[in-house]
Amino acid sequence: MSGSANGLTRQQMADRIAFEFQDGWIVNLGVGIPTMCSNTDIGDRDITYHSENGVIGYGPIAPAGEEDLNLVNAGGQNVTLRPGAAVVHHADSFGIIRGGRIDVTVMGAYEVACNGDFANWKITGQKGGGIGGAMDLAACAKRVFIIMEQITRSGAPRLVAQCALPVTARRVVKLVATNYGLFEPTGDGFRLREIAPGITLDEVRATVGCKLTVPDNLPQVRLANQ
Amino acid sequence: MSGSANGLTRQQMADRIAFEFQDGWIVNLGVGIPTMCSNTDIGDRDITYHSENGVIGYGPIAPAGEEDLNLVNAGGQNVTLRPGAAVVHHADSFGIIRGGRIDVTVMGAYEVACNGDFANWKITGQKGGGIGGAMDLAACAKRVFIIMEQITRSGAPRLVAQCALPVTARRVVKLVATNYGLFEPTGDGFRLREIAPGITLDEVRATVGCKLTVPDNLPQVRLANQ
Amino acid sequence: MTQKSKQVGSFREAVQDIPDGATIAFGGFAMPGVPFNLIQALLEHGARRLTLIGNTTGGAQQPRMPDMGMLVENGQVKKVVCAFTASTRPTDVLPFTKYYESGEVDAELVPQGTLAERLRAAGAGIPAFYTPTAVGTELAEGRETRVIDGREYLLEYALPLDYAFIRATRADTFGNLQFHRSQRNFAPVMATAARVTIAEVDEDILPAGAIDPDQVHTPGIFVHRLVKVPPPPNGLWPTRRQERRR
Amino acid sequence: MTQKSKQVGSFREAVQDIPDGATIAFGGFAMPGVPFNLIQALLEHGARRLTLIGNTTGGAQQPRMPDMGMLVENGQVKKVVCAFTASTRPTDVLPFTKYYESGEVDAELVPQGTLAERLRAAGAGIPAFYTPTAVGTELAEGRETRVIDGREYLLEYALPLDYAFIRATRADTFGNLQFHRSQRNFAPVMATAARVTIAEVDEDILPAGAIDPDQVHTPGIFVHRLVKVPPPPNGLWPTRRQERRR
Repeated sequence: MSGSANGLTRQQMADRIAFEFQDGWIVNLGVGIPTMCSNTDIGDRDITYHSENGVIGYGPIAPAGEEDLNLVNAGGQNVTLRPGAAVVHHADSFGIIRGGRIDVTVMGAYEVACNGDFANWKITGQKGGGIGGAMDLAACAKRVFIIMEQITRSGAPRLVAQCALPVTARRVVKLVATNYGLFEPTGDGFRLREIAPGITLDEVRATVGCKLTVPDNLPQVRLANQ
Repeated sequence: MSGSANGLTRQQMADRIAFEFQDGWIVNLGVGIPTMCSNTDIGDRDITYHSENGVIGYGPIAPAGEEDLNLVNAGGQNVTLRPGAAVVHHADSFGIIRGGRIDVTVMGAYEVACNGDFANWKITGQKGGGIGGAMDLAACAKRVFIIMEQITRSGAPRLVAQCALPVTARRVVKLVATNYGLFEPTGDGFRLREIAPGITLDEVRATVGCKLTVPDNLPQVRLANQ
Repeated sequence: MTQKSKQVGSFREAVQDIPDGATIAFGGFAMPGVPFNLIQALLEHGARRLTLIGNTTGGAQQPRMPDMGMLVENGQVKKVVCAFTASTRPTDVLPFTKYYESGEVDAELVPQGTLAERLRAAGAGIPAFYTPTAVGTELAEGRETRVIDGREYLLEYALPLDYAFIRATRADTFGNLQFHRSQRNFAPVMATAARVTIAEVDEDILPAGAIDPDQVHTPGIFVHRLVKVPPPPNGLWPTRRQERRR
Repeated sequence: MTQKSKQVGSFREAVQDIPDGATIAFGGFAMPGVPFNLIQALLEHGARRLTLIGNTTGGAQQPRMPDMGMLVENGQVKKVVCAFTASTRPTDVLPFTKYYESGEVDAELVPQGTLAERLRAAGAGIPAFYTPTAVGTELAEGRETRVIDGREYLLEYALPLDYAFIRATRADTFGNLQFHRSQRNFAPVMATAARVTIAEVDEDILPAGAIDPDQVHTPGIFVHRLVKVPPPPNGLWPTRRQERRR
């Protein structure tokens, strides 16, 4: 897949979320764009990346030819380990998640509602779904951050008043990065914290499906670590 | 403590119980006389001894001077490991117990009732008690075997119609070895399976606190492996 | 004390007693830990009306390796219990989907952590437990919940197994296992949950005592049969990952 | 990514922030795994109204080493939660007993497996679970039970900790721990249940990366402070066991 035609690229969305990571955090990155957060330069902050399959402290994707075929992240990509890594089994790994040790989980979503509900496991009309670890992570991580495109392929908003799709968890999303900007659910709407370069406020307003709050001095999306 | 003045010695009681162990069994031995079962020669039957503290596959007591001070059995004695041993943590160790993997647990007791109830954790009038792993083992092992003296220090029966002391578990005891013989709870009494050398049937009858069934050809307690 | 080795000579022999109607879990998360060779043997064995448990039904990657979906396609499966019964990508249709949508096969969709914990509970003699996961979702509809210290939890039951098929890197004759990196994943809890655990093993089976007791990942008391995986092409091994074409 | 070492310079420093009223668990089963040095530091620190959790209250062996009973004798304890609050030998009276019988200290007696599982549950985000242990006994009187598949089970709740004091053989600066043999016992589950885990360590603290990730017993994310135990007589070490005189 290529980057978005409008606003931030996929890597820029991941970068913006990664800039929020604080020193010492334990971070779980979901499949897709979220995994790109581990590519972001966030200076000397020490982050421990946790994967559902029990890998604690993984590092960058393994260079081609140097993969350990028995070592993957949540997306099935062959990763490396950083010094101090540890491996546990699946029940212990989800014990870490349910036990509240994950400072932030970053996931993709189909929809995020202004009360913090979000949906990312089941499509309308589909029988079955793909939950994976999303419900455990969403219910139990200290923070849920979402990265998704601003609108669906058919142009409908993904930031909505309430989810039309079955939710993954309720009232948990704290921050959303889209290609249009950075948003916070406020309960009755979204607050636009930062806007993507090249995107107009009208474009944002037209693509949010509920109330939008915009601060007086709206900054552009921060694209470098500081 | 010395052996019993009457009938079987402590080691003989342990031996008799150990002769019941079948090839391939996983066996948990409680503190006191039961730990002596691991001294018994039961031929080439392969037994895995499990201890509550997570040691799977321990062997004899370590010779003096060769103790590993970080390796003990349930009684706190420094033991050895046999080839194929493994160590797990306490929650996993009791997962093994509750999960039904223990073929037999051998324990001491104050009293055993004819319905299979037994008591071994709290003395009359005492505040508090010593449960340890006894309730988990008694509730979950496939079989509970008891080793105890036939009578209390004051001469009262320990094989009783019902327990006067708070029970450890209900309806679980399958076999009891005392210094007087080998007994099975039958629901409404005990069946005497074998009698100790030097003990008369009258002595047994006088020291069982409920109905006693005695087979026509009562054998003596088997004292050697066969 | 004479220990008998748990090694058996072939995958076929390892699965030969599996009856119709058995409940079998497969270890594995993406490629690591999937018991490809045992699944292949089960395809050849032909047992039917199986209930299969694992993270996914498979088929999302190329090259396709033996997976739950193939057993479904082979008509051997009554029901699957998985954390994924469909892809999260709308354009990506799993091989399993058409059998599920047609009603030929039933499925129970379980959050991954709940799946792992239900297996762990079965192995640890815990018949049921409460979890915050899935509260407020479609999965909790009509189910029993309980408020504890002001938070709502869902009641979940243990998931016991007849058989666990797992893959390990190293084993001794007593069945003690070690896994390499994320090969471990579900295997240890599945082994505790199963009546019979069968492990395919990457390396030659070692004599008992060759693995440090402190470094055993799954104790041999949970493992009943071991099969050494032969080198390719006779044995199946994880490959480099390629995204499935869509 | 700059990792800071979790090693602190002294036992005193490791326990200095422990407030009155804290809930603290001590690892250990018989001698192995008991954090003698941290208990000694807590005796000197003087925090009061503590709730202490561990297998026993101590005092059953000679030579007597720092134990829960000494903190009781020192007036620092409100309540203990243990699998033994008395000896099973009528003639063997624990040091703890007179404080318990006089009502100075409260106690909760918990079967050992239930104790381990309640700690594990606290660490694993499971607020409550069912267990067959103690059904039909005095401990179950007045408590909630549930019949599942025809068997009766007791409801038990998670037991979360403020602090866990544990002892390990080996650690790296990130806090990854390895235990030797039965030194492991309760330590891994206590570490997961605690907000803050403090480990006393037998060997010199290793650089991060020195322990094989497959062989870590307790991941460093659960461990917050490490103290190297000095050689005797400055550090306290397990000794050969002698039965207590009675």
